[in-house]
Amino acid sequence: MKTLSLKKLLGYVVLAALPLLAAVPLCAQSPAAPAPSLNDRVAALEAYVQNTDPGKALTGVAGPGHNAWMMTSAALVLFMTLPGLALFYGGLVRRKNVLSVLAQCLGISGLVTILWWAFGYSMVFGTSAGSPFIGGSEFLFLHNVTSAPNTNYAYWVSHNVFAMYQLMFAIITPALIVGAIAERMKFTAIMLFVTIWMVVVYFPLAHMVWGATGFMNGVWNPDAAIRAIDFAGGTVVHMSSGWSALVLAIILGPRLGFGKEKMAPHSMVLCMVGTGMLWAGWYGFNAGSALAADGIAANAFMTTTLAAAVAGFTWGLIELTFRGHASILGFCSGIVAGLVVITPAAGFVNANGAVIIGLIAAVIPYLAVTRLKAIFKYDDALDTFGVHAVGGTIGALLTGILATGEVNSNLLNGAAQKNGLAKLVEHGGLWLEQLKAMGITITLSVVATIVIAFIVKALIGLRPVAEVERQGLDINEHGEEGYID
Amino acid sequence: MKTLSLKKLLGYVVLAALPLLAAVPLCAQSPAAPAPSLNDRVAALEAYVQNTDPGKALTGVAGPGHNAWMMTSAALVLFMTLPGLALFYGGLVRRKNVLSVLAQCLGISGLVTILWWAFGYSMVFGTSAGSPFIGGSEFLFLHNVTSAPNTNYAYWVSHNVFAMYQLMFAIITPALIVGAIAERMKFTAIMLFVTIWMVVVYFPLAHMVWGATGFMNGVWNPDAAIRAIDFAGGTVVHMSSGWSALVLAIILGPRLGFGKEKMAPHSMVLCMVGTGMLWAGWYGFNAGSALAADGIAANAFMTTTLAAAVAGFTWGLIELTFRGHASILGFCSGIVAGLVVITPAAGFVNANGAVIIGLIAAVIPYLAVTRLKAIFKYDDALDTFGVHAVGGTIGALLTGILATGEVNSNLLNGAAQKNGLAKLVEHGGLWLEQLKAMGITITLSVVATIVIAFIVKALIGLRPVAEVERQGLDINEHGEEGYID
Amino acid sequence: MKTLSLKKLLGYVVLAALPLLAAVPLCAQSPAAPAPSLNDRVAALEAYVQNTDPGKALTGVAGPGHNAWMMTSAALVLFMTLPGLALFYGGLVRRKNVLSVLAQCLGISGLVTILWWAFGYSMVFGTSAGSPFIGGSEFLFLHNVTSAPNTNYAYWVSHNVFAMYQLMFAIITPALIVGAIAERMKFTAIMLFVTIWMVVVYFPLAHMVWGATGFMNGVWNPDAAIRAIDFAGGTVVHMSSGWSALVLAIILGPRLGFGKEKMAPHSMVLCMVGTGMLWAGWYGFNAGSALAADGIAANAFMTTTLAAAVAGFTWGLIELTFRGHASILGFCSGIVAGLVVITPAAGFVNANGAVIIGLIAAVIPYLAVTRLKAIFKYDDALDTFGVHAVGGTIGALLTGILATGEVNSNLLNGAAQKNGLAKLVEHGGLWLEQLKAMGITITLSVVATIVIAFIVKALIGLRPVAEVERQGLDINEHGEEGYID
Amino acid sequence: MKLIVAIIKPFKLEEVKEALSAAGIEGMTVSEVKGYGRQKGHTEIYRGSEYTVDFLPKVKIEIAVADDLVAKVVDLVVKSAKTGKIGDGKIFVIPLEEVVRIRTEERGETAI
Amino acid sequence: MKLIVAIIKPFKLEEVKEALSAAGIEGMTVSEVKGYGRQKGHTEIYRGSEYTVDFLPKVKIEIAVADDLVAKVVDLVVKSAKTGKIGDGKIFVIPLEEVVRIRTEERGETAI
Amino acid sequence: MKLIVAIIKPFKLEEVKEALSAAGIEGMTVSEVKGYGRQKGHTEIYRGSEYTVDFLPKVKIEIAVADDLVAKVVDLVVKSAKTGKIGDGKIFVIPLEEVVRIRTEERGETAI
Ligand SMILES: Nc1ncnc2c1ncn2[C@@H]1O[C@H](COP(=O)(O)OP(=O)(O)O)[C@@H](O)[C@H]1O
Ligand SMILES: Nc1ncnc2c1ncn2[C@@H]1O[C@H](COP(=O)(O)OP(=O)(O)O)[C@@H](O)[C@H]1O
Ligand SMILES: Nc1ncnc2c1ncn2[C@@H]1O[C@H](COP(=O)(O)OP(=O)(O)O)[C@@H](O)[C@H]1O
Repeated sequence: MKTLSLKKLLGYVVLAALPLLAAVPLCAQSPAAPAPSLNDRVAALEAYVQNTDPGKALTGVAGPGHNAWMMTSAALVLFMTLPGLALFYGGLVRRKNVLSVLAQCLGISGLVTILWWAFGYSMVFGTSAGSPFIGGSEFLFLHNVTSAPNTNYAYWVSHNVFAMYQLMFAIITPALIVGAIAERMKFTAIMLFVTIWMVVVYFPLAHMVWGATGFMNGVWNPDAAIRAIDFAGGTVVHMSSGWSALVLAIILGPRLGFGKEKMAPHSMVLCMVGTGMLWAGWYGFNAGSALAADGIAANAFMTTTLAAAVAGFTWGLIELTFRGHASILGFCSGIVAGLVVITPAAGFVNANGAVIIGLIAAVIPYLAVTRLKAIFKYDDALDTFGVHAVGGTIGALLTGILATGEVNSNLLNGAAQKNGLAKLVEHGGLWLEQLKAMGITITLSVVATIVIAFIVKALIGLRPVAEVERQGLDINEHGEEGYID
Repeated sequence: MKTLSLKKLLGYVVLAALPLLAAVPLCAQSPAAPAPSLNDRVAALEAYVQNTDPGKALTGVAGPGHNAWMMTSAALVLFMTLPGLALFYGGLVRRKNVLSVLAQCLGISGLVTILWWAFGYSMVFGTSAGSPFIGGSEFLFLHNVTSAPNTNYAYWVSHNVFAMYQLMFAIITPALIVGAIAERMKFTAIMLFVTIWMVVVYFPLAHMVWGATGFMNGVWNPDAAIRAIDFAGGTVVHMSSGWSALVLAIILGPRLGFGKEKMAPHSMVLCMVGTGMLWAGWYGFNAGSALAADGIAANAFMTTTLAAAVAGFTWGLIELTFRGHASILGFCSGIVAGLVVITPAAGFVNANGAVIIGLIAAVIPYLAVTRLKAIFKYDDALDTFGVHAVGGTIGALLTGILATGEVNSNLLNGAAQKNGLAKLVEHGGLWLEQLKAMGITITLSVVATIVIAFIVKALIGLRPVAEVERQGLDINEHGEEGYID
Repeated sequence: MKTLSLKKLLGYVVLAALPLLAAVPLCAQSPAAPAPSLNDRVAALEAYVQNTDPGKALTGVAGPGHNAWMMTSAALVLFMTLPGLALFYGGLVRRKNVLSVLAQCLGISGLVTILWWAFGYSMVFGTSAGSPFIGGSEFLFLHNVTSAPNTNYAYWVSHNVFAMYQLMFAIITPALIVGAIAERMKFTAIMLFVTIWMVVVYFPLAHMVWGATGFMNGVWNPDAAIRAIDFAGGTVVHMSSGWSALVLAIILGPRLGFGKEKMAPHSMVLCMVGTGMLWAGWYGFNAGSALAADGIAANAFMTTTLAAAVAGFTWGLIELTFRGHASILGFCSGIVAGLVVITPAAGFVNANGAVIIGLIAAVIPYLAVTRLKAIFKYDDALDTFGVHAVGGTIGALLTGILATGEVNSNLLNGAAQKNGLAKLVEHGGLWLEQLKAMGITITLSVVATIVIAFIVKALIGLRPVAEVERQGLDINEHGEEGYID
Repeated sequence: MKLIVAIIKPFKLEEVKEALSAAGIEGMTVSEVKGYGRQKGHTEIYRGSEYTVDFLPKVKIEIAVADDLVAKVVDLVVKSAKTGKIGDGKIFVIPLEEVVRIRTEERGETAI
Repeated sequence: MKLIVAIIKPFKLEEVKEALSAAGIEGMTVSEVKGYGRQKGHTEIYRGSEYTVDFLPKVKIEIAVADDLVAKVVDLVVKSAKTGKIGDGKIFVIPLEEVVRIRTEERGETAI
Repeated sequence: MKLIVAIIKPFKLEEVKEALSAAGIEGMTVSEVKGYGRQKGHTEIYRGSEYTVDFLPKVKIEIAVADDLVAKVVDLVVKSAKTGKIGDGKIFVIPLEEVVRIRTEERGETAI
């Protein structure tokens, strides 16, 4: 189904490509609407302050405060990947592989941007296909993506800023996968895997969850078949990457010497720096997901802070209690886990909900990375599964339990009214919809990853030769050393 | 007095805790006020642009531009601690202790967030106690802290964003103390010390200086007993941490081998990276303290830039002149000193005031860290006293001398009128009020720190055993190494 | 010519200096205009949203959304230099010289700030001289630079924020030069060179390109002799620094052992971290150059993202194809090159224009740093010429070809109408004006650099003694080591 | 007594260590070195400039042993460090006139 | 001549250096090494996985001395490096057939 | 066989390496060390506190050679490492009783 509509779309792309490469007319600021009444004009200005529909005046204009926040947020989310995630992961690998991790993050950011420009954005946020599983072709090559807002998604944010903001999510998601397969996969194989994975998994999934006509977009799609909610990407970003990462890691097999040789992080300092950048950047990720500098963003800002801090401190406390000392990696893991788990909930829960989420975000992922991994002996090198898949999964579920209309009226009005989400939020049962969304996400991720992995293996192979892995990927795959004394 | 009202408050906390843990109703956006006139509505919109009272319309709504700036600022101030300050300090310790510094910053950020959520914020910014020394209980567990502005503090910023912004200050303050006691204090002892210190020193002091009913809040409290001013935390943040740091460092005693062994910074590169992050983050700290993206913020942005740059360059010049070369640590120390000294003045002085402050901020702290320390032989490991206490103290005084109503009308109108601050600003004498505020800050910090230090010592001891300190805190206290080749 | 009007100005400075050092009155927020009509007031509010002239109401007030974005942007651009560029360059030198690069960036930031405060800003953005080559004296010592907007440049941004934002450009430009002369120039010589260079090259050039009365300010000066356009500094920042860097590198001569000894980067990790910071910071640089959070900023945000990503990925691909592996340095070089080339075009081209620019930005600088340098054997240590001069030059030209009024109406209205730029944009020929601007920039940079270099050489000498260079600049010039194990 | 100095491939260290302690050799001193020899290095290209890295990372192990243990220890090291590929490294045997254990001031074989 | 090789605890380096130069020993070469021996290491746990670090940081000092100084130097090192706790380290004495000072090409004891 | 140990100035490594391989010496082991000697170090001042760095970075080269090559190798090292300035370093010649090539288990001179 997904792959089908994808083939169709790839059709468009080829056809569309050449003509479209010619400069496409954009419109920076549309002319003011034909003489609206003073009252309409004031209403439009109030709409700007309250982030509602401008109505008869100021149409086609972005609002400074909202645009400012969304540009800041987009920059923050890019910063999460480059250098944030790159450092967080780079510090956790052995010295001989640090550059390979950086290269993977750099390569992915370039690759995904090109896909996004060509057809990715259109596949996710277009509507011309009128499909719950895939967007449309109206935005191929960012055609029609101007500085005027796309009111399907945000009344007061420039469409091109929105597109770039969403691009940053599309970049970090596959970059997260890198953590599970670190130190043992060929650079070219990763690039090929990611290319297919974006088209088959991420773009359709993102449309289903966030697209205006999305299959499980409970908040914004009046006709959503599944009335699920995902504020900033628990399913789309963390579950999809985390579950795919586990499968890929298993197919790849463990690193040479896994379980025998010492594979301790070569620089906890880099790891901690990355964590700090991730935390700060995550404000763009979560509070930015309000797509405005409004009260929902404000609430997400608070819940993000509380969950991250509580989870980090709790993880440290657990270590202190059961192991005698709190480690840097413990604090960092907890902080990231807290941020992951609050992600789908950030704009839907209140302060106490965030604290509860923070506590759970420390306990369960802690068990996942220490016990679960030990039991099943898979080599999830940097714990992408333990933190992102497990965390994202808990988060999606907890969101269904803790979400409250009091912090986000969108859960009670508009589309939520029509598709019945409002009722679920008020009288319970949302968690069931969340389970459905989780099921779809896991199934799609796991099945697709198996298929893609074997395709890539067949085409160019997944792993470098043993000698290369022994000496390290840096000098062999990238011709450089991380550090030279 | 303080401790008394504290005990009472801790009473509330226990009582309040359980019921409050249930999800607390928050309100994302309050409904528009009952049909205000067109004129009122326009006035409210103008109030948004000018950051004044919305009056009859748009009440209970945050303004996008201001909210955007305050979320950005809050993220910037968090970034100052994680990873900014952690790197600045981490680079200055020996390789074997780098992680201990990071752990202390990470632990403090989690711990303080939990205190802040539970009762800290309420103790500082509440008013229900009607006391000049302590806030109230209305915001325990961030109860009533919604996305609607708390007009006691900011007309157009969401209350929850304000609370998170102020949290970041509460986090970095105790983290500054870490610099003086680096490389020789037990992690658990630091956590316990900070817990008590926040309750006894920071929360009351912050209320006195910034609370709406605060004892020495000259700008906003019409009934302030002391008409002092502190724009972004010269007393609350830098003096309190700096003076407490000195006392704690003396009680702890010097590091093993202090004065004999080489204790040079293990990575000036990390230190410089941290400095850059601190500088950028400080814009959130100082310009953010306007609690709006208005002209006062703009002025603070300028003065912060000038003071940091001038102080950094001057410190370098002093070294070049008297030692033959300008060092990285010199530039970094100067920049941080400049930022510290301008902190209480940022929103109150003009460009030339900032340049003067920058000059003094280089000369005096330079003497403090090179001469003073040499004379008294205390082991202020990373110069928290020399830079933050001395710098904060000079800053508070200079603010009293250089503050001008021309850049900040709040010094002349409103509360400043009633409590007489305006007169002091116009006809001089403000410096005397500043001296009083400084006296209270130093007394509280010093006395409380002595008491707390001995309590902690009695309960769990302050220092690790010699062998642990020799080998380094990283492997012994945190079970990790900073770098593995 | 330039130097003449400069001499005159230096005259003013001396005269103006003393009296002006006395605190200068600033005005935080000017009082509302005398009773404008309701319609005027609404129009002013709409002007805020659309970033146009407030007209009769809200004059002298900054707009929150725009101010917020410009403060954020200014912080981002500072972050590009400290620590961004410092790390990017610092990672590329040998371990023994890493601190010297950091010291140069730190020293320059302090030095330039002082020049900017004293007369630099006035020389660039003043108009009192009524000259196309030099600003005026009205803003000496930031006199008259208040929180009220300077409507010559931005309707809704505080003048002092604008001045600080532009300062950050003045800081990074000379810092870029450091890359070409790394590892072999005396710290004091660099400081002296930069001081003269700023006065002779940067300040006049920046006025010509961006000053309201500027010689080649096609977009804003109705009387511009050359109707060239430069959105964020292709000529002013990258060409001027890049070409000067080449000349200075040649005059200095190569590093000892150049071509013989291994001079590989000591830390590709630092280099990559710097790249990430540069990319994120560049949003402040390019999108901030709209001087508002409007649709033009939004478009610049998009084009910046696309160009950086495409160029980075393409550079990597080229390496992969012709050398067998994509290197970190390749990705980083491509990203920076893409950012450089899009700089003059960011607010003038559309998405597809940006992608084309990204492609070219990878290919040509790649050839410049690999072939050109090999052929001519100059020691452009960190490729400032290959990336910034070459990139900036291509960018200026491509801007002339790809600029379109559809994304930026300023190319068709106002000043552009009067001086005929509009016609050039619509019917072609702009590239010719661009060539003129490029010619002037190169000539000024090259000639001035030769003169200044020999002056500095005569006064204090350019290079340290061989033994110092051998042992490394860090311990000898700065008395510190980068890392201590 | 002899000082046995072995230059081996880094990733073989664990194996060698285990082989030795299994055989009751309880002490050794290890350091990171760079080796130059028959084994070819790789080339690194940074933008324009190309560098051949002919010094390869190796690990040096120093083991003081009583004379009668020399043969056995050399043997153990060879077996556990060998991959058969070029670059496996070398073992040097150096005469040792005295050994002192600092802690106890013991001398000779008992100090080992 | 002999080459005296001492493996000591890192924080003892300063003391040893001072003891030696006080006694007129003006030259030595120092390197960082990892020691394996009776002294137990610590355990590091990174999330799931646990590593015992049995190679401990030590400092290796090499001192070339004339035969008549050997006893004295060994003695000085023992005294200044000793803590009495396990892991204090070892001293090895190796025969030295020739010493050359590169700068002057002097040979033998005068080159030391 | 002898083990020739040379302590030289870091930036001289390349020259020495080339001189040796030019003369057919195909193998050596190199490590970074810190040297203490007549050559004066520099002073580092961090804010208040001042440190004299008297351990200077040096490079240690170990070369195992057959007896008949000793003189030649020593000579080559001296020539290529010499700057004539204080701190050029030292060469030590140590007896070598056995050499083993791990890969082939060859022994003696053929193993070098
Ligand atoms: N003559 C020598 N003196 C000292 N070390 C040597 C000598 N020859 C080789 N080595 C060391 O042994 C290592 C392996 O030697 P190499 O010739 O590369 O492989 P193999 O030992 O398998 O022939 C080198 O990297 C170097 O460290
Ligand atoms: N047989 C040996 N050969 C080489 N070095 C050794 C040997 N035994 C011990 N060492 C070195 O001496 C150090 C201290 O030895 P250890 O047994 O731990 O304590 P002690 O010397 O007090 O008995 C070890 O860490 C190691 O570096
Ligand atoms: N007695 C010694 N034992 C071991 N190494 C020595 C000795 N004397 C000097 N060295 C090494 O030789 C290096 C150079 O010696 P130094 O006295 O500084 O200069 P020079 O060799 O020119 O007299 C020292 O840094 C040290 O590494």
